[in-house]
Amino acid sequence: MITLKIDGIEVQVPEETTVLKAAEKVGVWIPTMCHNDLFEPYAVCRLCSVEVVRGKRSRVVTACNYPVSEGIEVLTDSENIRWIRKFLMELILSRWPNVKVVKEMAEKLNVGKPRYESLEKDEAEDACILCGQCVNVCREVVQANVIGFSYRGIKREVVLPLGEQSDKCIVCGACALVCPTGHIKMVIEDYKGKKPEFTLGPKTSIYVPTMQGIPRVPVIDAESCIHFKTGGCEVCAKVCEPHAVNYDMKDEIVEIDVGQILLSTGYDIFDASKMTQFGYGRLNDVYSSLEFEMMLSSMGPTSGKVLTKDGKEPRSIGIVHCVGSRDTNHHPYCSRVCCMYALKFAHLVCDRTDAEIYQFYIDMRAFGKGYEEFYVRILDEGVKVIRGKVAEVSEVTSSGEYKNQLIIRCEDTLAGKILEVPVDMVILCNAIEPRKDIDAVRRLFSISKSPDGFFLERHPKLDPTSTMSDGIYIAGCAQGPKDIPDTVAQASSAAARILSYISKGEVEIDPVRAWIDDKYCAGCRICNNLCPYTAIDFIEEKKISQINDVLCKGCGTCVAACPASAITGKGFSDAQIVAELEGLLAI
Amino acid sequence: MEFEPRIIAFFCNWCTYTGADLAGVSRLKSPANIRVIRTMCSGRVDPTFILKAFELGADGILIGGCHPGDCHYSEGNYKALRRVHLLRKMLQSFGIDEKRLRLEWISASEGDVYQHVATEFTAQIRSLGPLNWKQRFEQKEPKEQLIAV
Amino acid sequence: MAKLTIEELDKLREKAVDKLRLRESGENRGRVIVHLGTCGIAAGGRQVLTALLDEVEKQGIKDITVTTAGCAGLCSREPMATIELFGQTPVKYADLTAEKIKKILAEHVVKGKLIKEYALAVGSERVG
Amino acid sequence: MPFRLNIMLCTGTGCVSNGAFPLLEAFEKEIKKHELHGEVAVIPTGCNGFCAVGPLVVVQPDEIFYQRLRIEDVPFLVQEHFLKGRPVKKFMYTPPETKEPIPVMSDIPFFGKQMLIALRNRGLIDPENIDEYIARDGYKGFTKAITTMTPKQVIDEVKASGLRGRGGGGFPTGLKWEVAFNTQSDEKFIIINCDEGDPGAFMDRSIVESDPHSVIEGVLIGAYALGVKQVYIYVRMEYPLALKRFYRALEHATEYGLLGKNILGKGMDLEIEVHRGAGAFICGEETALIRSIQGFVGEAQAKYIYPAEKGLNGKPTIINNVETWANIPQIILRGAKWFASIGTRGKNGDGGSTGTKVFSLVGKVHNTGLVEVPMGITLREIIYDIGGGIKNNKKFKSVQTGGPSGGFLPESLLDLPVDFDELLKVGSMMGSGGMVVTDEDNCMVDMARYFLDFVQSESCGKCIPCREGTKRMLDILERITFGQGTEEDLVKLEELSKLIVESSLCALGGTAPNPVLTTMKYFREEYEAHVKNKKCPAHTCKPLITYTIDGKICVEKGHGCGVCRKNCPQSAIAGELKKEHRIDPAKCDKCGICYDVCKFDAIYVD
Repeated sequence: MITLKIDGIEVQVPEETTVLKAAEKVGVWIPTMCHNDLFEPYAVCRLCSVEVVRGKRSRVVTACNYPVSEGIEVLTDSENIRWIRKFLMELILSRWPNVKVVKEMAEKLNVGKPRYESLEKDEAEDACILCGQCVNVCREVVQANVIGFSYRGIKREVVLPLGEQSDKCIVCGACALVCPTGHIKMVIEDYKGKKPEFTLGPKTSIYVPTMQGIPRVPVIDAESCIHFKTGGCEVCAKVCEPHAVNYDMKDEIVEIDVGQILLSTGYDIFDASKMTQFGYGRLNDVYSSLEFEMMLSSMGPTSGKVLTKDGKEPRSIGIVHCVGSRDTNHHPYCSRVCCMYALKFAHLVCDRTDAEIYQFYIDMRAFGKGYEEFYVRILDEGVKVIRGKVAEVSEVTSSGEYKNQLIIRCEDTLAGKILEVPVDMVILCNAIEPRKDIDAVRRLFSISKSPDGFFLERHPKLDPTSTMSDGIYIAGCAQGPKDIPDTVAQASSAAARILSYISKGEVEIDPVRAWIDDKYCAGCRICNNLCPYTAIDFIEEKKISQINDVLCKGCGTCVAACPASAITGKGFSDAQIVAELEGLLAI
Repeated sequence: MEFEPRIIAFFCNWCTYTGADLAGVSRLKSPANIRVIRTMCSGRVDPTFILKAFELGADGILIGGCHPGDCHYSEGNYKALRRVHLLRKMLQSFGIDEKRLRLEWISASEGDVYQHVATEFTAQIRSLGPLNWKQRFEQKEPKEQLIAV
Repeated sequence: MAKLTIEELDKLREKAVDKLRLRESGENRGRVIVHLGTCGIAAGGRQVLTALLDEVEKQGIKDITVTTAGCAGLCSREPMATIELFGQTPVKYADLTAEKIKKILAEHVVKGKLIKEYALAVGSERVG
Repeated sequence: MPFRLNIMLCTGTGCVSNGAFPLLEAFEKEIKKHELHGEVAVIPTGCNGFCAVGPLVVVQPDEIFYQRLRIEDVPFLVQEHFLKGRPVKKFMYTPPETKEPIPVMSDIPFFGKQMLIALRNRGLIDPENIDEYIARDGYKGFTKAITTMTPKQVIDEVKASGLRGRGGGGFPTGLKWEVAFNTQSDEKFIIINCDEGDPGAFMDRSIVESDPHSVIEGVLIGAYALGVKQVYIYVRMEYPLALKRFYRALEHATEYGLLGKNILGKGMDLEIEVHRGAGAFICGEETALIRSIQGFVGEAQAKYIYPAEKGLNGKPTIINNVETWANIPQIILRGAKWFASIGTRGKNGDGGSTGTKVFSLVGKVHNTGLVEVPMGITLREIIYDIGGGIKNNKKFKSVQTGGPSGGFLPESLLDLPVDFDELLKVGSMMGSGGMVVTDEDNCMVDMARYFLDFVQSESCGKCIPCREGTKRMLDILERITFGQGTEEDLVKLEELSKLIVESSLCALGGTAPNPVLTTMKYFREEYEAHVKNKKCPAHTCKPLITYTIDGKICVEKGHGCGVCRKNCPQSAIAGELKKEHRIDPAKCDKCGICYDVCKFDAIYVD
């Protein structure tokens, strides 16, 4: 540790620290304009000049990069230093009078009108003050080494290589971030041939996926993070106090032995582009329910505002129910939740815009607790509901007029008329359908599926949460479309079921097992490779096969196959079945 | 009085038995001639049971299992398939019509499939008439039996 | 030239110094001046000079510089040469030929014995 | 058959630009014509030093000096002197005052007072022939060091010699080596600084051109002392001949086993890599030079930790000027005591400036060229004895030492002994050795403006005081030379200078105001003239001078001859034969042609 005096205050700092950091430690303010902790001090503005007195020799040095040494006396406010600082500030101010950073510093050092007129005066507010932070961050932190200084003397300037946009630039925006005057701006335009499309993805390379996520922890997107490209940056590691950033963590497959499994693998929404008459994916401003939900969310691309694709507020919106549901060509079942969220959409759109709202429904299924009251309230708010399945959404009216709006054609079955409603935006309530990989998951856990494709529960009425296989439970939309209250109820019941087994400590396995009688077993080993659960092993010494009780599931295949009928299936023994036969065929 | 066939059905507990139950719950009409024996898996059905059943007077045997790949014990129904094929070849030598033994894949959700299979199989057996396999044994000397076949 | 060791470097230095010796004036015993005025050259002074230089090199005489000078004025007795050994009065020889100059070199320059019959005059014109 | 005559023809860049190579061919052709090629050898040598009178030849062994030779003089000279042995007076150097030609080189005053250490082989050897260097005790210092001395002893010898950096700063070389020696590191570097950006300075160029091996031997000794394996030499692209000769020297040295692996069988390895400077004056500064070698833009860095401790790639790096390295072999060979006996010594026997310094004497003196003089010699001796006084008998005004970082010294300081510390005391500095002599026709304000303009455009522009400060001073000085200067501007100049000196990042900024400070200190009256009565005493600042014709003289003496009218490019002069002529100030652009052509001195400037 080194001891030194700063303006008379004694301070102890480790070996390599600079005078600036030592001064900060004792709360002495030293002006800086080109200093940035992200990289080596560049020491160009010289504003941090201080007087270092060693013995009788005093010398003016820059605090930002002068390493402390034992017993020196630092004067940060001596008469000479104040003169130097004011004079330097005058030179800077006279060349860049309107830059915010410069004006602020000039006020702090109370420098008024500069006495020295500069021929290179630049009145712009975002003029480049040649502080070099962008060049250093690009070279030392991002290590892409794209921008640099060129020309000497008063003509010094920050330039791109050969003056053009270089493909070495990875558009990380670090230079724009550190630039104190805002001279470097991030321009989103057709860069590298990519059009900035309406991305729902994350904005920065390190982001928190959702605010409600558990655990609410940021995650690094390896494709866009600079560190994985140039090995440099590591700014997030530098600023994270608990040093929680670890770049070499990899995705890893973890195997956990569990007793019971709850499958709540969720659902997919129906791809509305299959029903071409609605124009999803073809016409602008035809959104699926999930996309509209994203638009309504404050973290979404439009941060909550309801906007058409060209950024204007829609004057009228059409909400189409049962897209893909209650439809023999697609999904015969009712997706159950669409009516209610359609009404929610209508309510939110009423709040945020003063657009006309039309709902096209077959039956308004407001079945839940308080749902009907909500429906009545929506009608009071002036939402127009039309009972009729929408036939087509197009840009041209049947009479051939082109109104730069979407035309919804449907039959109002109550009024018995064909309607053509012009709207600015159409929201489709897509059906809920089983996930694409449901068959693979099903085979993995050897459970079966119900006719509509969702997981099959053990019993539709009496036991909707467990499945045929012991220890495998299902909850949520994986078992069938349902809304949040039902899902929560089902999930809690599954959880309660699981906990009951866990609290008991051991699991009763049903007595149905196979058992080999040593006397009759001839050691023919036919049953050994028959068992799907490899529960039968061959004992070399005794030359007989034996069944491992725990592994055996009691299917009885081996019982039937044993030529010596040495294997008896407890609960389903040959004698019992023959007795059943005799009973059945007695009369 | 008209011939009422007696049909024994071995239904696997996880799929066909539950399917049949679903048919009942969904009030699907199906003939009562089917007398069901529940086994943990269609693989459990031993060919001797089938012959025993015929001997005890059954006119038709129906085995119901899960669809291939759905079996709770993953391979049970494949074993049943193999045994039924071999058994069919033997039935001919016993003088029993092959059509009297039938293997069907009925999953837990196929209540209607169960109803269809049951009605169709019963009609088929009724057309075949009673087997009375055991009485045939008693009328003939053992030696003649062999010659007759 | 293969890589040198220190000894070889020193040997090479002696050889090179000898080659450059002529460059520095001074620290040698005397001078042989062959007079090559226009008439001297016509009378065959050149051959005398080349002969003299070959002889000097053959005998490896290191401390004598051979130079030329202008016409000594006695055109009839050309080619002529002057032997100036420091500390002795210069001697002029006349009607020289290649052999004569070799003998003069051997006798007068090396042994210091003047050859009377070839000598024209002793001492230099600039007297006083 | 040894050559009886060696024609040492100077092929330094100065003489080469005057046509030395065609002259060389002419000599060879002529000698062959007279079949003298067996007896007479023509040796192209490095810079002889006397650039004013190039192209020049020294005929050895009699050391006859011929100057300003032209191709057409060659046949006569070969026949007259080489063949017939009669030196030709016509081509000899004749000093201006005595009109008597001086045949022998060492008698010429220009060479008289010089003492050659760094330039000991100039004009005596063919720089591209290693054997000739070895013949003149080449590499003897190195063999002495590597066989008889330990690295520590070598460093102590250099310290005892009192040698100080010849690059300009004058930092004691021995001390610098000791710091590097004591810093532990797995790898150390040596850099030879041959950037020499000062305008008018060409010492390093001539050293590398005349005697590249002396630099290589110096670096070998340094590398042995400091355990260095890799040396970089940083040469300006503007020195092609020096580069060619240095590459040739490297080849020969490697061939002889004096470079590369296992040097002289002593297990020492050394590689020398040549880096060509891209012509930035800032790259002469140590830290900027290191940045340039590392591939970055040449920008100075803070020197709070000396390169000797942490320089190139963070490793200890010794950077010394070419001339410093050229002195090392002699110091080792002839001992520190001999070297310390030359030059000046401090009060208590140490310090001061020892050895000799090479100056490039340029400007308004007769004998411009390269002079190597012992430290402590006075400015007057250099300018008058060696330099031959001021040309066309104008009056001496000032001498500038240290290039753009140095200062202008007036006549009153002519007896100042030339030495690092003395020059610093009077506000100038030794610098790399540029010495520019100005006479009464040079305007000091304009000279200060010129050097400030040079420094402003050569400043790396990194830090505020140097980039902005020097530009503001330049603007002020330009205003003054245009006659718009005010009294207050002089105060501003002083203030700006103080700021730049104290807060600049590197030595360039730190010394940039010296030319202005010294001219204002010693030639205040010129500034007053420019500012108060808007006049330029030296008649160089064009906006401040006017040319007028004295009507009486023009008519009486010149009879209105009209010569000036005919020659005036701007046709600003009106008048007829026998009539008085007048200059129209509006049209006149003060080129001064009329002043020169008028035979009757009828035109005067004020």
